[in-house]
Amino acid sequence: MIDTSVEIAGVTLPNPVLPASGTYEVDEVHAGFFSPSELGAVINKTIFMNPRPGNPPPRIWETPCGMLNAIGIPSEGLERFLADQLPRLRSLGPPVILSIAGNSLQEWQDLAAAVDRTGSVDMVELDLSCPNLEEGFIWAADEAALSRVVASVVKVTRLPVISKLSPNVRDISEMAVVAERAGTAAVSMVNSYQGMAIDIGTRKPILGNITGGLTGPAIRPLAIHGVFTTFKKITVPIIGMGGIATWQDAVEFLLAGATAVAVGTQNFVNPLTMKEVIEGIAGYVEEAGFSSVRDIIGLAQE
Amino acid sequence: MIDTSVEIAGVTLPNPVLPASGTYEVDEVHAGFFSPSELGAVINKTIFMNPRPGNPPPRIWETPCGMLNAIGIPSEGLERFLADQLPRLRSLGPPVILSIAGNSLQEWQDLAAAVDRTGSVDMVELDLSCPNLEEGFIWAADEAALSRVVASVVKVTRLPVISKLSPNVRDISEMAVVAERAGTAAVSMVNSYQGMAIDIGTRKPILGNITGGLTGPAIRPLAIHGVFTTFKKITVPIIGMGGIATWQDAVEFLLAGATAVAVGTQNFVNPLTMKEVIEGIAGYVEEAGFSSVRDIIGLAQE
Amino acid sequence: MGRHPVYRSATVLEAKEEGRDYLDLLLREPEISQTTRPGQFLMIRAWPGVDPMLPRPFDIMQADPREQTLRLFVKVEGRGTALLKSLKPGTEVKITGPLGRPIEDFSCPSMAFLVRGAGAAAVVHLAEEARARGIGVYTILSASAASRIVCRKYLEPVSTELLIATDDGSEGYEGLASDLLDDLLRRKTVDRVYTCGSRRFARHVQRLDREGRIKGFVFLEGLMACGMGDCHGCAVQKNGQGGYFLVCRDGPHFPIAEVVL
Amino acid sequence: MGRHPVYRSATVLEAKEEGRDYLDLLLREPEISQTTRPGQFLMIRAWPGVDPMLPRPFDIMQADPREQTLRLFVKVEGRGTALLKSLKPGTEVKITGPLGRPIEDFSCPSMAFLVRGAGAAAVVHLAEEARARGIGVYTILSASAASRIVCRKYLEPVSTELLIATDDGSEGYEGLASDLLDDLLRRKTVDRVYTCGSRRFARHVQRLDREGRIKGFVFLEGLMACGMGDCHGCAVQKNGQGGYFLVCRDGPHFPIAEVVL
Ligand SMILES: Cc1cc2nc3c(=O)[nH]c(=O)nc-3n(C[C@H](O)[C@H](O)[C@H](O)COP(=O)(O)OP(=O)(O)OC[C@H]3O[C@@H](n4cnc5c(N)ncnc54)[C@H](O)[C@@H]3O)c2cc1C
Ligand SMILES: Cc1cc2nc3c(=O)[nH]c(=O)nc-3n(C[C@H](O)[C@H](O)[C@H](O)COP(=O)(O)OP(=O)(O)OC[C@H]3O[C@@H](n4cnc5c(N)ncnc54)[C@H](O)[C@@H]3O)c2cc1C
Ligand SMILES: Cc1cc2nc3c(=O)[nH]c(=O)nc-3n(C[C@H](O)[C@H](O)[C@H](O)COP(=O)(O)O)c2cc1C
Ligand SMILES: Cc1cc2nc3c(=O)[nH]c(=O)nc-3n(C[C@H](O)[C@H](O)[C@H](O)COP(=O)(O)O)c2cc1C
Ligand code: FES
Ligand code: FES
Repeated sequence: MIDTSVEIAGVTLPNPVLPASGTYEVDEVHAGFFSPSELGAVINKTIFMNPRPGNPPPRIWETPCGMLNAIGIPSEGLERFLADQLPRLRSLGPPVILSIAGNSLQEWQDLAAAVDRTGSVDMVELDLSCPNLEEGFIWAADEAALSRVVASVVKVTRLPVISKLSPNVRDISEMAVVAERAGTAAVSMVNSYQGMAIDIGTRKPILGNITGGLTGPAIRPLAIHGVFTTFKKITVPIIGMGGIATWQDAVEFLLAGATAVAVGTQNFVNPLTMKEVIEGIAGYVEEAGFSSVRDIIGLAQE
Repeated sequence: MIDTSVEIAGVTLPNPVLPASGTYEVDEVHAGFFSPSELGAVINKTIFMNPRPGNPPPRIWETPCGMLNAIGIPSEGLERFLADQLPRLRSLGPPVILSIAGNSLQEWQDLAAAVDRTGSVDMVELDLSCPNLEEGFIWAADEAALSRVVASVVKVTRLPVISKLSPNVRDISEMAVVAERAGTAAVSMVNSYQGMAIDIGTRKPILGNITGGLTGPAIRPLAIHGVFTTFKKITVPIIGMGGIATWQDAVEFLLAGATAVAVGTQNFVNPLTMKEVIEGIAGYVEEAGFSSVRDIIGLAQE
Repeated sequence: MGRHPVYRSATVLEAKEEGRDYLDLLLREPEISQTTRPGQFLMIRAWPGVDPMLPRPFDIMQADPREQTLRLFVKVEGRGTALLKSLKPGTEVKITGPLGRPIEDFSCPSMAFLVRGAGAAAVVHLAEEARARGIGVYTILSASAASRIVCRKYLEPVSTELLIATDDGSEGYEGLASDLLDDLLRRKTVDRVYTCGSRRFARHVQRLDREGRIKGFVFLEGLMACGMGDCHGCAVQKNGQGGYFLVCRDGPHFPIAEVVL
Repeated sequence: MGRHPVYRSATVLEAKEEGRDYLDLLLREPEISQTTRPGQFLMIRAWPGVDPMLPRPFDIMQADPREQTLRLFVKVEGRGTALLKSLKPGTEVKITGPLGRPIEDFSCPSMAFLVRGAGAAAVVHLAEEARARGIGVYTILSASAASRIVCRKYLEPVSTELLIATDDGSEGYEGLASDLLDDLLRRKTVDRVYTCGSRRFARHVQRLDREGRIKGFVFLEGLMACGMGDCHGCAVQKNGQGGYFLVCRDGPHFPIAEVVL
């Protein structure tokens, strides 16, 4: 048997596969698919300090080999989340990553500090990249803003901080460098690409929020490019995602330089995807004659 | 009958549909599909000053609803192009757009001036955005570089200048503003998105050039977003492209704010696409009760 | 625990076109056919490749636990449903289900169904269950014309009374099926009305509900990616209170007073 | 003008599996079947949706202008060819052709074909035409085993001599088909050799060509997007001179001295 574990910022993941934030709830409804204890890590849909309703519908639209979403991150708010959801996440077994997003530096800090205080979380992921907020601001698309958030969060928590980067930039690898300098313990990439669709019947934008984020297999070549170019430039690990639909796709990310991978949109298409990806990666590594998943990380770089 | 003509920088196109540079040769081989005289305009594959061989193979790779290419713009060089190809392009009937790319400011100017001198060209398009050049430099991804090229080309030619913008930037609409300020008469968008793919068998990048450009339906939602956001910010016309496969897709671009549209990758899938798009747009405009294609440009903005 | 949704292969047993727009689809699947309850739906994907990418939601019109079959009734709308129409018996498809909240409350003497087009599919399982429990079932089918009336053969056997209204009068009452409902409510004691397939009828039922004449319920449709509360794509505005329900998780049927139509 | 490639619908007449990996595909199409010449190919797309996106290139193995048919011989490799395998008679597919340079020069007393696997399909039309012109046709088919020998029934009738080599000796010569070629060249006056389907054989023919013993030609394959010189995706390095040929426009067959294998 090969060793499937990987390490991110001192935290050992039993395998390199986790859900992408906002795409798979490890709740009762999902108990019939596979046990969440099989995952490499668990993560929540990004949580804000205060409750938010999310965007008006339509919130999603299918596009060629992908989908647009403008969900707007509905949130029950930190307090209720910590009370109702976190204990369940913690009880599942795998390391717990908590995805948070703030609307101000102060809020980022307050969120991170509160998460730290729970003592039930292994890592915190900063969703710096959702392009759907009414504020229209993408932290990770501005070097100074990105740097400031990461640096101030790092100050208020001992938890390893993962910065989730936006691909809506000139060069995501440069933003990864900025995040690393500011003290991030890992980066995750990519979040969705700004896109939109127009209804030629009504002649209006389809999404309630007008613009949305593109995800799914359509973006995979772009995400692979992001991971590949970033790997050369930073020393902290990368959690790779964007269009993973099969274990082969996940292997592509590992070879490009990702230490772990997240499955997003494909969970909607096939709720067993993550289990299949976990098994497929192990099989590939074994067949290729390696003894550990860690052996294949970044191999395409040479 | 509706009026299908549109105007770009004083040049009247009989209809708003043209090939995207580098994706359809209006030569003898293509004579069996439809007459090039039916096109809104004709355009060459980008020409450089000096002959170039292009990149080593593999140069293309199919991806979900798209393809990567790293052709590297093989070029016969300006001189041979003007002698062998331009007269044929000119003879076809539609306005002639000449796509050029320089490796230095001087070369951009020399190319543009030489093209102007031929007297056989209606507009010149600056391919500022190909991400495949060995030099690794994308003019249109740097505000200063973009501005300088456009401004210097405008100085040496009386021909209307179209700036072909790169989507590999934080916000393509801002780059359009830069190009407009520098004197461009129109912008065309989008060129391909930087991407790559890895062969999990050999564990190496698939393309000879390692990275390539993603095109095809996969990128359409991103391109639509680019056109939609740019339309609000500039007054010069937009030539929209990126993943147009059907007339419905083309209408989406017109509604978003494009004055004309270009078909690229889909020409490889169905060489009749441009003819179908021309007819489809006219049918749509008529059925919707408008009298001119110009009536629907930017309608989704309101 | 058998009620948890599962992701399974199912085999197409029958794919019968009904008119040019409808498809009656019979699938064999041994698990979901046991666990699904009235009011639930499934997601189906029945084509190779990544385009179309997302599975499509359909009500489980009938489930036969002994035969291990599920019956769907599909209106051909776009690309996904066109691909369903080309299915051949023997083909394997992928389904996730049962999804959505089951309808558990049958504590009423009678129910009425006001449905139009393929919306009829949503209430067949419910009508069957109601009838089996001895509850009165009053069914009003609406269509543009006689040839567009669907699911009648499934609803007729379980209906205490089945009424038809067509826009062109080619069968049954010529005019609004909601008139038939009003008339029914005058004639019979009906305390629950389920509606599906027409926003106009839904508004009518909402009005009756608001007036306290019946308790109204509506089956909602809409774009879905996951069908189980993951994507938050299927939001529908809550009435009054603000915020959104998720059609897939909180519905697909709602007390009609609680949603903005 | 009839030689220009056209984009047409064709009807599947027959899609016969040969072994588990091969497909013999007969299409009806009235135009390309008239105009195609030996050495040419077509692009085919036979699935709905945008994924897979690109059409796939295949040699036109046979064309029957009277029956208006085109015959392709397909090795199942990946997604596109798997979809071809599931084609049913009567299905409409889209094809563009004829593509590539026709072979026009038949000024030779005899030709030899050294082909492996589905590579045999590339030379059938050429062999037919050569034979019809009274040119000697020497065919050497190579395969891993007897069960993997394909296109024999198309090549046998038009071959002056047909030789077989299998890796495992289950039929014909046990060993390299290139040995059979060497032997043939000793026995017969053969001045042209066409090879397809094996890089190893191509290298062998290139060597023979370099030594001046024959004039060698190779059919190249490779990824294609357009098939007609638009995309510049199918580049193959020119031998010596630097730069690239396009397989689709300058080939798909090349004088073997001119390309880097
Ligand atoms: C819980 C639930 C249960 C359902 N049960 C049933 C059922 O039992 N029977 C049934 O027939 N249906 C049912 N539906 C509806 C069914 O899911 C849809 O009709 C189906 O998903 C359509 O898929 P499609 O791929 O054919 O259409 P798509 O191509 O996805 O199109 C979907 C809709 O969007 C429109 N559309 C497509 N493209 C565009 C565009 N570019 N611009 C604007 N509009 C566009 C189409 O007209 C169509 O109405 C149910 C839906 C839900 C949510
Ligand atoms: C001019 C010409 C004529 C031809 N004539 C014939 C003919 O007559 N008969 C015939 O059988 N074939 C012929 N071919 C080859 C044929 O076109 C290919 O086998 C076919 O296109 C494969 O399509 P596919 O979709 O099945 O494979 P794809 O899925 O597109 O795969 C193509 C190749 O790439 C490999 N591949 C796929 N995905 C990956 C990945 N992620 N990483 C690495 N490798 C990958 C596959 O193994 C396969 O070999 C011809 C090719 C050309 C250019
Ligand atoms: C419906 C939907 C909701 C999402 N919500 C979140 C979120 O709350 N927080 C976050 O960081 N990313 C969110 N994402 C982005 C994903 O986590 C992931 O980065 C992206 O979808 C790319 O991966 P994929 O192509 O596998 O989906 C969401 C994506 C989708 C499709
Ligand atoms: C094979 C290929 C070659 C291309 N060559 C050029 C080129 O020479 N000059 C240029 O400006 N754009 C070139 N492009 C970009 C297209 O003109 C177009 O901007 C892009 O493909 C997006 O449109 P599409 O999605 O319809 O293909 C090329 C694209 C492809 C796929
Ligand atoms: S469809 Fe995904 S939450 Fe309802
Ligand atoms: S396949 Fe496009 S140029 Fe050859």
